[in-house]
This record gives sequence, structure tokens and C-alpha cells, in this order.
Amino acid sequence: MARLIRVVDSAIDFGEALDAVAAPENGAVVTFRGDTRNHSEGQTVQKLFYEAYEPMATEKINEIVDEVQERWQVRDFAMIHRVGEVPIGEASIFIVAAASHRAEAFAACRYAIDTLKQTVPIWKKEYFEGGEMWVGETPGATRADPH
Amino acid sequence: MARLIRVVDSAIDFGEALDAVAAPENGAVVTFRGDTRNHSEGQTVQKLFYEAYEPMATEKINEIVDEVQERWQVRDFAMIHRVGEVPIGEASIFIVAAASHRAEAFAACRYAIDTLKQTVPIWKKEYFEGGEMWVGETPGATRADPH
Amino acid sequence: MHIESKKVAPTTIEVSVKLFAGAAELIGQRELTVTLTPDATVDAAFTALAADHPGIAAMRSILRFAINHDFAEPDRVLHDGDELALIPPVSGG
Amino acid sequence: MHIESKKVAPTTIEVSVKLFAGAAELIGQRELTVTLTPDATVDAAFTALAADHPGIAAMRSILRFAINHDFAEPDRVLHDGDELALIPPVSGG
Repeated sequence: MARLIRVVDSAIDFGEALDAVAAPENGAVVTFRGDTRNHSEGQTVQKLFYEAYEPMATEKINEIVDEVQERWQVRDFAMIHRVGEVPIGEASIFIVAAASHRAEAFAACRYAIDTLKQTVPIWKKEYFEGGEMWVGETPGATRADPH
Repeated sequence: MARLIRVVDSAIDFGEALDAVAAPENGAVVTFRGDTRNHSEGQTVQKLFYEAYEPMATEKINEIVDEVQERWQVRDFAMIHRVGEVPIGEASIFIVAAASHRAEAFAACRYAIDTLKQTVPIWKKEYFEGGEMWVGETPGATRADPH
Repeated sequence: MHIESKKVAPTTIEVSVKLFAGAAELIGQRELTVTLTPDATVDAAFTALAADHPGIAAMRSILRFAINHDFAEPDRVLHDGDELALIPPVSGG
Repeated sequence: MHIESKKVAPTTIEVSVKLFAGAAELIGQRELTVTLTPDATVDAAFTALAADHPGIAAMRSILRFAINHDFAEPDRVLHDGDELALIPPVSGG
């Protein structure tokens, strides 16, 4: 039962996360990687910047993993979130759920990213041509989910 | 719109699959990896052996990807299936779905592995203590899904 | 080619049969050829195969078939030169 | 520590306020201290903050709060030494 949780300020080490969940009991490994993409809501995005409230962010991620491992038979789990500037094509988040069976691994991975986007104090700023904005803060604006 | 489909007889090159789907338009990359695990239905598994009917297997996988890309906005897709002997802890399959948004990437990846297990002519033999069996062939036996 | 075959009114067709997994082990071959009457169906081909290799008959209920790489129902008619595959329950992934 | 504070009947408490994202940019600080009456609520702390930094008032409707790293409703009572965080809409991932 391995668990790796990290908030890092440089490029995510995918191998570290994958190695952390490796176990001969696991038959299914599902990963989610969120990358900075070059478009959002029809605008050209130049880069993203993430800020986290530590240690609350890590504590909330641990709560998510507690819940995941209570609800599904997910033996090993890793989540790494990058903060600071994240250029186009680079990853801001990497989640790995490893279980005996794929249904559990898919459900856990999906639940983790969905819940992170609701409860973990991390903020994303979009830099686009002609401006910048903290996603979700503009009064009245409803932003689509970035990933 | 990249598509990488391979049936290989040695260790899967994950980097090749991930590189194939890389594009600045993609914000969400979901992968499924199926590994040989050391247990199945309460028995200790020693290794797996896979056999494919080529070129039908590759043709059927292409049909799945056609359907995936028709149903979801999944820009780039890769699927590599290994055949021959696959030791414990090594991967028999790796699927990568890359899209703007995570809902599409998750749905596509899940659909691809579920459908592969129904329609693609590839067979798995389990070697366990005291015997071996082609999964699903034993009359009357209902085998649980291995991953 | 099929039209030409009809023109010369052949009395038999030859179909290549591909075998996999437990079916291949049971018959002890991965590929063989069956000679059939023209317009023989997949079912007829299987019956001919089972006449030479009786062990395969017990697998009939779990087999699917493919003709030239496409799944095909047992009542599909075969043509000279077709590749018929016996598809045991697939278990990839 | 809270018990001790009550014993000496303090006339004020000090709460550390953490600011993030747009709220931090708006106020121009990431951390500050507010002095409140004992038993002041989160809401009262926000009102005190907005008195010094009026721009933040417009964000009130989109903010959540956390006390010592746990989300807290606006009517929660603060204690001396608490860490109060203003949580704009989160957008991680």
C-alpha cells in the first residue's frame, strides 16, 4: 500500500510516481496527466502559473486518497502537482492509480482529479495574448474546466 | 491527429506511445497499462503468454480507434499490445488517449480497453502453480476479467 | 477469380483455416487447408474439420469465426481461397 | 493556549490571514495579521480586513475560508493564533 503525494516546483518526475505504485499485485495502472495546452475558451494560452496553499494542499490531497482507498480497492496511488510556471506541453499534474482490476483504477483516478479540482487549494493563472487571469475568479465568468 | 498502433513481441516502449500523442492542443492524457499480476481467482500466477491473430488484431484495434475518434474528441491515440511471454509486473498493454479535456480522454481510454477485450483476436494463457490455461476457454468456467 | 471459378464449375474449393490458442493446441496445427464443396458454409467447414480432428467439436459452442479478418456468422458461404479463422474467446489486454 | 487566553480575559485576539491568487494580488500581501475582539467570527475577520482593504469586499461572494487548513463556514468563531485563509475558487489540476 504505497502512497506518494508531492507538490513540486519543477518538472514532474513521472518515473518517480510510476515506480512508487509498482507492485506485483497490481494488474491495472491508470494515469491522468494534465498538460498546459495552447488554447482555452477560444483564446491562445501562452503559459500557466500555479500557486498552492501549503500544507493545506497536501493535507487535502491526502484526504482524497484516503477516500479513494476506502471506496475502491486501489492498492497504490500517487499524485504529483506542479506549481509555479508551467509552459505549453508540460504537465501540471500527474495521478497514478494502481489496482488489481481496471474498473477500480479508472474510477479512483477520475474521482481524484475531479475532487482535486473542487477541494484542493491550488490556483491557476492563465497567461494569454493580451492579458492574464486567475481561473474562476472573474465575477460572472464561467470558465470551462481547463483539462 | 496521431495514431500509433503496434503489436510487439518484447517489452512495451511507453515513451514511444507517449511521444506519439504529444501535441500542444492536448490538455488531458489518460493512460491504461495492463500488467501481469501475481494472482488470479485466488491462484498464484507465474507468468502470462499472449498470442495474436495478425493482421486481424491490428485491423480490429484500428476499428476501435476509428470509433473512439468518432465518438469523442480525442485528438491523439496510441495502443501497444505485447505478445509472447509477459512476466509478473511487466505490461501486456498500454493505451494512451490524449484530448483537450479529461472527460473525453477517460471515456476513450476506458472504451478502448473494454472493447479490445471483446473484439480483438488476442489470447492470454495463464501459467499458475500446477497448470496452465487459456483464459475463457474452459467449458463452464467463468473467469473474472484479468485486469 | 470467383467468377472464373464458377465458369469452370469447380467441384471443390480450398479454404485455409487458421487456428489459435486452445484450438491450435488441440489440433496440433496452427494452419491447415480444408477442401469443401462450392458454396459450403462456415458451419460446413467446421464439420469437415471436426471429421478429421474430433477433439475440436467440443469447442464449437465457444468459438467465433472470421473470414479474411472479419467476424462472420456460421451460415456465411465460403469461397475458394478464403482464410477462415477459428476464434476462441478472446482475452487480450 | 485558548484556555489560558480565556483565563486572562484578553480584550483582543490576533489572527493570521493568508491570501492567495487574486486575493493576494488585490491586497498586495500574502500574509497579514488582524486584531479582533474575542469570539469574532470568520465573517467579522473578513469585515475587519475589508475595512483596511476595501477592494477585497467585491470578492466576498466567491471566497471560501479555511481555519488552520480546514474549510470553515463564515460563522465559525476564531481563536487567538488561528491561521485564517481566504480561498478563492480553486483551479488546480
